[in-house]
Amino acid sequence: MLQTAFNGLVTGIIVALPALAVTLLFGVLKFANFAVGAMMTVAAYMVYALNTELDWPMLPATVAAAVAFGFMCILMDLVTFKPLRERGGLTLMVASLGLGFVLENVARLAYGNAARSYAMDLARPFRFMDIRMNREQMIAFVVATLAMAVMYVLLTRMPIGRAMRAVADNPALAQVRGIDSAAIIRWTWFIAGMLLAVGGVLIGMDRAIEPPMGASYLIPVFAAAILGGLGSPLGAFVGALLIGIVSEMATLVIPPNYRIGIPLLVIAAILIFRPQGLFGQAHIRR
Amino acid sequence: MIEFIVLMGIVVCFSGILALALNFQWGLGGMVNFGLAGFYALGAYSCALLMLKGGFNTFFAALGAMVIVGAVCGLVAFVTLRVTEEDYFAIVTLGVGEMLRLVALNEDWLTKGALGLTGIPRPLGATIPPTSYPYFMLALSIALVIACLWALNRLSRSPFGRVVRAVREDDVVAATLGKNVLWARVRIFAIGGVLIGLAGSLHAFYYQYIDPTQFSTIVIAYAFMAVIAGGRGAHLGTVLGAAVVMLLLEGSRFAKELVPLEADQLAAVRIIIIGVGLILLLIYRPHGFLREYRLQATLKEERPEPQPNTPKEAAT
Amino acid sequence: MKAKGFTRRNALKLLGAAAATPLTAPFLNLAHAQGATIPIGVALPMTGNAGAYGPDMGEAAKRTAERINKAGGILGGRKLELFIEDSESSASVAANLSQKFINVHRCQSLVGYWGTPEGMASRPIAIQNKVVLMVSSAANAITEGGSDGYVWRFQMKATDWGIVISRATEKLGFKSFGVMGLQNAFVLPIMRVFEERMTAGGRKVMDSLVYNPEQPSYRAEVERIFGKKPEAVYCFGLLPDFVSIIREVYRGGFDSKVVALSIMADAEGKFVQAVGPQVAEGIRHFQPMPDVSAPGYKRFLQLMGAPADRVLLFPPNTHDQIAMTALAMEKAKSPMAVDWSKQMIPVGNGPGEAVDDVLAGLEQLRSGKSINFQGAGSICDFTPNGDQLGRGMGQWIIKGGKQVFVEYARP
Amino acid sequence: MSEIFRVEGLHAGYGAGDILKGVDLRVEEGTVVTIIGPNGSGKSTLVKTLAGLLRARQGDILLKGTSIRELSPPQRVHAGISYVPQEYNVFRNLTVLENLKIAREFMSGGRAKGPVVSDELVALFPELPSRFKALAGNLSGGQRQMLAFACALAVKPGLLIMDEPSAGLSPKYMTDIFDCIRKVNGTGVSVLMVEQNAIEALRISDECIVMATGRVRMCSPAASVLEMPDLQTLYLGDAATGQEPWASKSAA
Repeated sequence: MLQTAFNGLVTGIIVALPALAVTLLFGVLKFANFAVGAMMTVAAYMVYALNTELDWPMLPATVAAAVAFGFMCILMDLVTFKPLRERGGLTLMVASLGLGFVLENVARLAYGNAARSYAMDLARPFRFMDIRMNREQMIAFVVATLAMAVMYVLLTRMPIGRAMRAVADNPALAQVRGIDSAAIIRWTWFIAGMLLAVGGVLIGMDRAIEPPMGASYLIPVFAAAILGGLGSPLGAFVGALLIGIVSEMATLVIPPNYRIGIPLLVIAAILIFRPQGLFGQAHIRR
Repeated sequence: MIEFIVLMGIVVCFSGILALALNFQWGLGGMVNFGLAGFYALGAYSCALLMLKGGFNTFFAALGAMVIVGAVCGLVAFVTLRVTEEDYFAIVTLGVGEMLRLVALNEDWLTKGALGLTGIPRPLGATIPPTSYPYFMLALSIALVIACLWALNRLSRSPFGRVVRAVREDDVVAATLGKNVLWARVRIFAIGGVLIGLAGSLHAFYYQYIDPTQFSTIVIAYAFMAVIAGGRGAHLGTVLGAAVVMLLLEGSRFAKELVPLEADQLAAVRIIIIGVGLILLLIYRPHGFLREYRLQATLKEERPEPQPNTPKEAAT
Repeated sequence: MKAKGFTRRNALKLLGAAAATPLTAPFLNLAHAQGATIPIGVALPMTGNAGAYGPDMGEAAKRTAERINKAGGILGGRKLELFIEDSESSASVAANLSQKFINVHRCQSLVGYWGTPEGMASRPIAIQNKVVLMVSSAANAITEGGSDGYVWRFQMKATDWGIVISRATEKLGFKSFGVMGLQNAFVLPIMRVFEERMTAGGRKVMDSLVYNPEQPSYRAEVERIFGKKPEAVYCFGLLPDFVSIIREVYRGGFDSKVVALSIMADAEGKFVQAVGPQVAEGIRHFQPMPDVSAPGYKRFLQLMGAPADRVLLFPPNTHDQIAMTALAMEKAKSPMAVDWSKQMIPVGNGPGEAVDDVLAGLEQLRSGKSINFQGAGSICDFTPNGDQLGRGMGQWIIKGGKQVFVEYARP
Repeated sequence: MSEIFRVEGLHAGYGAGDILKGVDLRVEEGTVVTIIGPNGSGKSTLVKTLAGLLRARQGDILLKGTSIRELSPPQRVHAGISYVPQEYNVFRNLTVLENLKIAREFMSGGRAKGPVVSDELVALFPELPSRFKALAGNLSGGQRQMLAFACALAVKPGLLIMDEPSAGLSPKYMTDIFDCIRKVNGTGVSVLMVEQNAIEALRISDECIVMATGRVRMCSPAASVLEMPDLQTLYLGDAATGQEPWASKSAA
């Protein structure tokens, strides 16, 4: 029982980073980015290339890939989303679907379908009050909590973070307060890209690296972002943990292969009873 | 060779009807349906099961499938749209689509799970000899496509059609005009569902065997590509879009000799082309090859329709 | 029915673009197909969840056909022409391919068809068009319901897998079991037979569940099955899901023995490469396999240029499919399936002189003798409804990252 | 006095038609100029265009003689123009202090020195320090207007443009707002504002501009306009003759 709750926490932690990225992107750019899954896949393969082909240890490989992927996201935004900036959330969403197909299949083109894993030897678990924790899960906890702390400080203490929240709150006013929205959008994509890269690595470590790995996380990630209140980063983190725990605990009751239904039920419930999510502010649509 | 073209013609027809459904839901009604594959599977399985288990003949089975998918779509729209904007709607349809596919995969007692349903009868399958059946089916499919086009065109020109477009332009404005927005959206999505049910039934009749692998996310990619290429909102354009997408895909299968890629890379490249094409068309040809139907004819009585997407305050 | 916005110029531009697509390409080489060559359609999964198995099978078919063509082809010098296509592990794509093979390339023999959905979707098409369909998928339904001799299986029936694995398990002496299966057409019959025989034999199946392909994680499944600490856990599925499950098992510190299928625990070496020898240590796996001692298999290894100890599981099937097509056509003296489909059993089962080289077989048929072809993948004996007899199953255990052969057993 | 701001032949609008059909106006340094006119005369469109939120289609906008037509809104802020929109003029999901911090950090283009909230600002807006931690969205209408005003002054601007600062305010806050404007102007900041409250606004203004149907119809000292007998007719047009009162006077 306790182990299942812990497993839920682990699933939640892995969902947290991409959920954070989705919330950030939705806050500033006002559209649900359906390419997040494929973006994580591409980043995971970049780290795989550095790790196995160039024999970099995991940490430098992940850091380098994260920074590189941040810039790649800025480029992808310029090419795909910037020309559509004025066309409303729906068009952007469909464009992100197209981008998702492209990215997943670029990974498939380069590395084929076989499941692969990083060159790090698996370790037997630590035992702690009859809960089993393995090394990857520990790393995931540390990395995700660290990322959340950095994000919290950035968004509340640093000018860049405040500016991002300002643009999310009221883009026109932000301009008139001297904020260069284009720069803030670049920053948002860069940070979201780094979060997605680390998220992709955590999935790759937890499970295996294969082209559809990112896509299988789409529904839980969106559920977490919505549960937390789209636009509220803290909400996304808590939402992710809740989604993780609820779906793992549910497997004690329902057959495990319907587990994907849980995040869906959560989304439906949230949309009906509390659309702005747990922490989000009701969106004022001008 | 002719027979293969006839068979591909049939596939284009029911892919076209599926694209028409998406076009109606998204292109006209402004509601993005990312669960298309799941609803499509629901249509095909309902039709097959009504025949195999329910004993209905092909006509009533197809009718039943259309009603079922229409009702489910209406229910999803009703539950989800009562509260929120359409961004969340896409996410919910994604989830519902995935759930429907899972049910088809896991409920062996009903759908025989991964083994799929085989021996699905076809309209007049018994009376028409197999060798000339494809020609009959092509004629039937083309007739159905024309019927759908005719019905959708009449619907677009009717008052309900104007409500549909008003809802897409800006549902707040539409609400203020007294149109019951929620009810309009539920009906829009349900009518789209009916078309999906028809396309699903034709799929089942054509392949005579259905299993979960036939309803993967690639179906969604092809449908969106067809709608965007054909020009959102333009019914005939959407069908032509579906034809072009199908020719591109089947054509690329023939192109194996021309393309130096290995087979497994060719499949990946094909989807990359679809993805890139989707984005480029959205940017450079937002109206696809054919303009959305305009009410120029009735200019005299009413002031002309507003531009489809007048740029709101230029914020940059 | 001219819609307002649909100008003629747009229409021509659109149709012009459509016609210019490579659709025109096949017309060029269609002309000479009628006369000289004999077209054979080969549908194999190069992508999708079974994408790992297609490429090698395609290579085997290509080399077999080349070898026959080099030796003068069949039916008085006509060459075999293969059309190898990717079925994308999808039933609808496979069905469209089958239509294309029959209607465009005029094939009378469709081979490959690794996955059950692809085989099931193509079955009605082949029977209606009186064309032979040779599959290498295991689900029983493929050969059920009568096929007028047009559907042949080059693989062991799923239920037979269950029988052989159960009998071997009795020898291994495990007392309590957990069972995990991928939601897949050929897995379920194996699981059912295995569980029936185990409980019949008084052994205890503690828990059994089915999971979906491409799940975000398999933690809950592993926790539920391995958590009950059965002596051994039997896993039936494919490579991607098994890699995730085994990593979860190792990192979870579970110590039940793991038994699986070779398509999961070997997959031409991809499994050990993905999880590493340490994690793969001690995993036992079964798979219908060619009789490695058979001369036909040894000659096939040379044809493929593969090292002697390497065990190729599926490529021998496509080799046998091409070989049987050529031999049956030669015996029936006609490329039309309606004729040579009746020669499948005489050529495969005999009576006649046992032959394990397709070229030798062709020579003897030309000189009027009857043969009993012994293929690379199996002895190629069939039942009237198309099932293949005499297939054996190999058992391996992974030691130090190497596949150590244990025993070969027949149902 | 030298001229700080000039607009020549400005054309702008949303979508197809032009709402501004050739606007010309000047603001002398250190003065307060109020623009009045009936609804739909293009007042709000004008200030949005001056702030850069709307592209100018024709004509030019000059700050201290140099054209700022090509500058983006942030660049215009760094050049010294502060703009207070009529509504949605604060970041509701951020705290009062954060609103001020953003204004300070970004309006100065990084040149801001000294404390976030200068004493001068606290003097002008005594109520704010007590509500620093509160979310701007939770403030009352008047307090929000004050905050918006304070943010616009976080970095001393050359010209302050305001879009109906007194809209929707209780009388107490209305007098406070105009009081503040007068004090701010006292410190050398020129002010250009659009106002419905003509009388209150003109009392503290030097110049009055009357706009109608997208053009400046009249420009004259605020005092003389105040003395005009029937200010309403000026505002709503002469009901009887249907003729605009300024028709007779040629635009200044």
